[in-house]
Amino acid sequence: MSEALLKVDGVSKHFGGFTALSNVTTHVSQGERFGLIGPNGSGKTTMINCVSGLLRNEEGKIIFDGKDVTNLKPHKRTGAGIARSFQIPRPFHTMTVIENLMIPAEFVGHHRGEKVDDRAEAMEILETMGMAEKANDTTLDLTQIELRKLELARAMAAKPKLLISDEAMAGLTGQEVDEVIDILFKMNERGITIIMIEHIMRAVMRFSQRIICLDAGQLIAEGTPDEIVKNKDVERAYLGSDDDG
Amino acid sequence: MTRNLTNRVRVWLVAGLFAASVVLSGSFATTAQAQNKDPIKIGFSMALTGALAGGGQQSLLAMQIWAEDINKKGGLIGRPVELVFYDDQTNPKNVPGIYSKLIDIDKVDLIVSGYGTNLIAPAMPIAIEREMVFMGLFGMDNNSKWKYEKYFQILPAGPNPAVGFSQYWFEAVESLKPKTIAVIAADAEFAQNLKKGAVTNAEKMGLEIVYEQNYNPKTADFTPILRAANAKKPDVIYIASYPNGSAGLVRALAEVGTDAKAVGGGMVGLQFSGLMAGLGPMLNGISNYDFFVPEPTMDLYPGAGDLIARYQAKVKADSLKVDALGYYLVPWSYAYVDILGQAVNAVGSLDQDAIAAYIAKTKFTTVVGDVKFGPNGEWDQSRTLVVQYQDIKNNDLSQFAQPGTRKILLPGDIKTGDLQTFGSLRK
Amino acid sequence: MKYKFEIICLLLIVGLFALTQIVGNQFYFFIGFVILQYMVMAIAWNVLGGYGGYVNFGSAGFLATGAYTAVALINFLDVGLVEQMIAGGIIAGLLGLATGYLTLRLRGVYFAIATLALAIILETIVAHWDYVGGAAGTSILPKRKPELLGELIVDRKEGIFGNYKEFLFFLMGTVAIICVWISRYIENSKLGRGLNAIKDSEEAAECMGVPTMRLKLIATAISGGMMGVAGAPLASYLTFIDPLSAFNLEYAINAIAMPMIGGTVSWAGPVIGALLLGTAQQVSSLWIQSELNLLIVGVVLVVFVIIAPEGIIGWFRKSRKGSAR
Amino acid sequence: MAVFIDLLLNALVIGILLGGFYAALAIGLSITFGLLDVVNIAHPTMLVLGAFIAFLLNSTLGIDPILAGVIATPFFFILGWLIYQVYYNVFEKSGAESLRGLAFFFGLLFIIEVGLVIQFGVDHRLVEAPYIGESWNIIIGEEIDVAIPFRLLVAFVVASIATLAIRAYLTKTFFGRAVRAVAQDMMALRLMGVDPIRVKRIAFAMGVATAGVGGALMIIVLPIEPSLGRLYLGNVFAIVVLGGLGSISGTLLAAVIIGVAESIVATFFGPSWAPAVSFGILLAVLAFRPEGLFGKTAGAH
Repeated sequence: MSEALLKVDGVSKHFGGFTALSNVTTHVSQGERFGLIGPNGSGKTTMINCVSGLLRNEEGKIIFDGKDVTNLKPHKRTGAGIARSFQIPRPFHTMTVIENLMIPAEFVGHHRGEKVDDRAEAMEILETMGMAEKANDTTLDLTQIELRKLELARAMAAKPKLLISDEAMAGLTGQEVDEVIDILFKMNERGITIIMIEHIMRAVMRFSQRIICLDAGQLIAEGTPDEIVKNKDVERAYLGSDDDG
Repeated sequence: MTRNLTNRVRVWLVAGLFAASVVLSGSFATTAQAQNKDPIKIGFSMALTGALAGGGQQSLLAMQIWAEDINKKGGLIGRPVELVFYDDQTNPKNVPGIYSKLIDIDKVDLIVSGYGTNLIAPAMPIAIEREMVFMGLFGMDNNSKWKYEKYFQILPAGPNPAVGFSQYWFEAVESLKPKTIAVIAADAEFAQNLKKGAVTNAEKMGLEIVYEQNYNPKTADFTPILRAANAKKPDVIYIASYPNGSAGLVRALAEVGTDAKAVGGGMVGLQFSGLMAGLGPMLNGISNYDFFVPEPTMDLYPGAGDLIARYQAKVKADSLKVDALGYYLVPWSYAYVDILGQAVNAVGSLDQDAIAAYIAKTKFTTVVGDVKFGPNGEWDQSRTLVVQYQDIKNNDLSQFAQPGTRKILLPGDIKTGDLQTFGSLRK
Repeated sequence: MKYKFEIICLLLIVGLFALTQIVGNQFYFFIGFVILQYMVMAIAWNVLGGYGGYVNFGSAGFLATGAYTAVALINFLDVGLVEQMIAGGIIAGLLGLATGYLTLRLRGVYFAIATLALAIILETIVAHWDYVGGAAGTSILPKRKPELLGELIVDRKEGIFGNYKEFLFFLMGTVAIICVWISRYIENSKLGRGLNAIKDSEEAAECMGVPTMRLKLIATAISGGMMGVAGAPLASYLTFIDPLSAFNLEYAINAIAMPMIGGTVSWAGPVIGALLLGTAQQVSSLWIQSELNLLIVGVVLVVFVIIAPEGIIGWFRKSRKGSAR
Repeated sequence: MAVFIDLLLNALVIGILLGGFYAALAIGLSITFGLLDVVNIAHPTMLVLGAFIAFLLNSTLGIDPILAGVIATPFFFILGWLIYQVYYNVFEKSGAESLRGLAFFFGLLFIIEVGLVIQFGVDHRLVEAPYIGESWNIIIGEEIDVAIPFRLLVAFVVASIATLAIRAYLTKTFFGRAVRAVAQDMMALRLMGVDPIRVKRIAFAMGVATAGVGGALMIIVLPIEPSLGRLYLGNVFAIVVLGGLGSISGTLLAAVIIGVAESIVATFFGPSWAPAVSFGILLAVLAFRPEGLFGKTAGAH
């Protein structure tokens, strides 16, 4: 296995008296397809908020691409190569689809000093997503699946090394789920490391090379999909968590 | 196609609405103008809405009565008089534009001011630039920096208005031999000037100021303020307040009470019909400034009683929504245009220099008595009355139209009563 | 042509100057000044509110900051009008920067109310600051013969301008045109696009690489600075200033209402809104003698927002789109 | 020392009573703005309208102002109903942000204000009632007595009853819960078979209807004139935000905090600093709790 792109080292996060993440340590390797699972309220979203920088962890470090990014603002981390989608799509709703992609292209791409045709690149990303004909529509006219795709496309426009897909498939039909998984596979083939947070087990199991499971803010299991499926702790976490859902 | 059409209709609707408002407003102006062949136009801004509108509307009506009077007598130098005015909304920002319109578009021949210091101030530079005579209505020391020789102001507070305004109140309370004083003032222009004057007078009398605080116009309840003042045990309390503060303090006085022997001084609003009737017996014992009250000695002001009667009749007949009694401002608003009119007739032309020179040197006889202007165009002496509210029985407005409810303490030549301690007049 | 807009701006400034030399009737400069001042306020508000989605309810506080900076400078150093405007802009810009830090924690209506609170606190402080007149206000006497860089500016015979109002009108007009240029530049720049992204979703913008805090601070400083510049000449225009007139709620409300009527998405919105509402206010108050003038302003407002809830600009765009289909 | 205790006690009592009065002014806005997200800046002017109606009924028919306020309530309910109808069709239907409505309500404010000027003139108005100008003196000790002005006591009691009633209505009844749900999740309401627009319309009408009694309390406490509404515009919004959007009890508590702060400042420091102190408290609270005292979620959304 190649070297770690992302290291999460003893990260804890508290909200008042509530501990959302407790001393979590893990890593994601370069080019890996990484799954993050856990019941509702287990700390998945908190963890990726800490990784993307929307939340600051009180303890522990986050090392990305060999650099300590623990104290960097989210936009700096995006600049360094971490991009994410949002569970509930947050498009720039006053802009057209392609303008949505131009924002990260302009703010991240130019920041790195690259001189490229943003629009052409954005179009290309939309084409791989099968959204090219929607390029000039406003986001208000998009369907659920298109909004999810836009989330991923916009993250791609930031030219990330690490893409975090936060429940991009919740509420989609089986066919649509497959469509999204195909897109993520395509991105991974281009060398982008992917963290997938997902409730739909079928999707995570099919997609991930390695999975970790969180429960009540603690890392309870780590392994290949097969190992995770057989893990007793994971089973208990999911079965015993009905009441806190 | 239909969509296109509706859109176009909407474009025209917007444009039309805007145009209509412009045209509509234009037509108002034209009807107001062309009545007589060659009238003398007197232009001014007036607070017809906003915080000072109570005074503004009262003044306007008085000025309209004056115009009627003068036109009945054949006008000024043989020409009829026409008033041209706009609502300044009690907002100083509107004033420069209004005076410019009056002078440059409406081509008025004479200008007078709106009501109140901060609505007079923005018009001063325009009057000065055009070298026009400018009559002021209740401005506090507007001319002290400009020193414009064609400005004359009707508020009878003497050459140093801030001090002159409360001069008689302090003279009146001297009989109580006070040693300490509390001063409460509104956090706004006029009241602050009154406070400065009051502090000067208090120091002159050797009074110790034991409490001195300003209140914000947003204050909803005044009992804490009065209590804090009472705690310092002042012998007298001077209050410089605006209408809502005046009413609030009067109520607080009824609810909390005070041991001070005299209370009042510069409470604006207690002279207005609405507040007088609303507060009723709660006013008893308060000694306050005033400009005109229906006491028999006021016959000294020739024609004032008649003017007030006509104003009151007019308000009743046309069921106007202005102050029903009109004592506070009517004679003064009448007088400040009347002085201008007298001067024009005496000079025999509209020569602004000549009119100003005439006003500066002449002693006028008007509905507010004899008027003589001194330095900076202020009165050469203070004629601000001090009255004490006495014998108010209920909330009936008509009692305030009779003598006796407001006894004049000073000036001495029109005195109708003696100052009694605040407590002795409370039930 | 690349600099077409800039050339138009320059021509407009030249045109303004020509107006002051040709038009003899002073009245137009008076109402022109008032409308242009509103225009600058509306443009300034729109930089933060229209582009960035942060509603400033305390615009009057920034305007008054400019006005009182001018008063303090007149009392302290007796400097000229142009210097007052520059200083007013800087001080109000710094205040804007401070407001920007509020956005660290406050969004939406919370931010709006916080700006209002800031304005009220400032008003109370000014009311206690006797050096600039305190609650009683203070008279400002414009200089008889003001000079700038050795040139006599205002004098009936020898000055560049025949009188003070022409000078004030020209200055405010120039400021308005510069502000139009700035706001148009921002709209078409990275800053403008970043602010738009912030308006739509601040978290998403931050995660897409937009340095949200920095952009917000730039926007609040520019917006505050513009308002300060607009406020500085108020002292010279009114020749008397007190907290009540400088902190008038009317400024705060107009600064919001004008872009709303014109449309907040483009620089042209506040310009159109100010022209429309400002003119309606002036016309109604200067041609109608009774209290009905306020009624007309109220009706115009309600009718306009009912016909065009997204502003004139938004409405025209929609119509164009509608007929294109 | 006795003087200090006397002042402090009185300041506290008056402050609490004043808070009740402020709550009466803010409660309607707490519904329309706090719960429904409609920026009704014309609310204080509607209160003034209510105050003038109380004045009219009091001065012509001699009706007690509070009773007059109750009589006016259905009128305000209908007014609110109509306003929301227009507001919904113009703004909400097309999904426009709530701030778009600002200019609309600004215009409404002018129209009501001028209507009042035309109908009632611009003079300050007061009402007559046996409890105005009287107070209840409680002697506690030597040199310590508390004077409770009846007009403030009446305002406090009526405001508290109204606030508690509204709060009970919103928490205990099905419709009330629907109102609170409408702020958060329109979809869920639809699924429950409730028309969210109807719910909002009734709730908005309720918020406006408080201007009847609220206006009556206004004229009991202070003299009114048509432009008075603008003066209290900032205060009522500040109280609603300080309490936390959507929280009725938060509004009441915030109003009492502001009332006590103003009264303490007026007693011990200087009344002219009162507004700066109350808005300073607002800023300080927002700095630590961006969602207000009783707000549910963080200021971001």
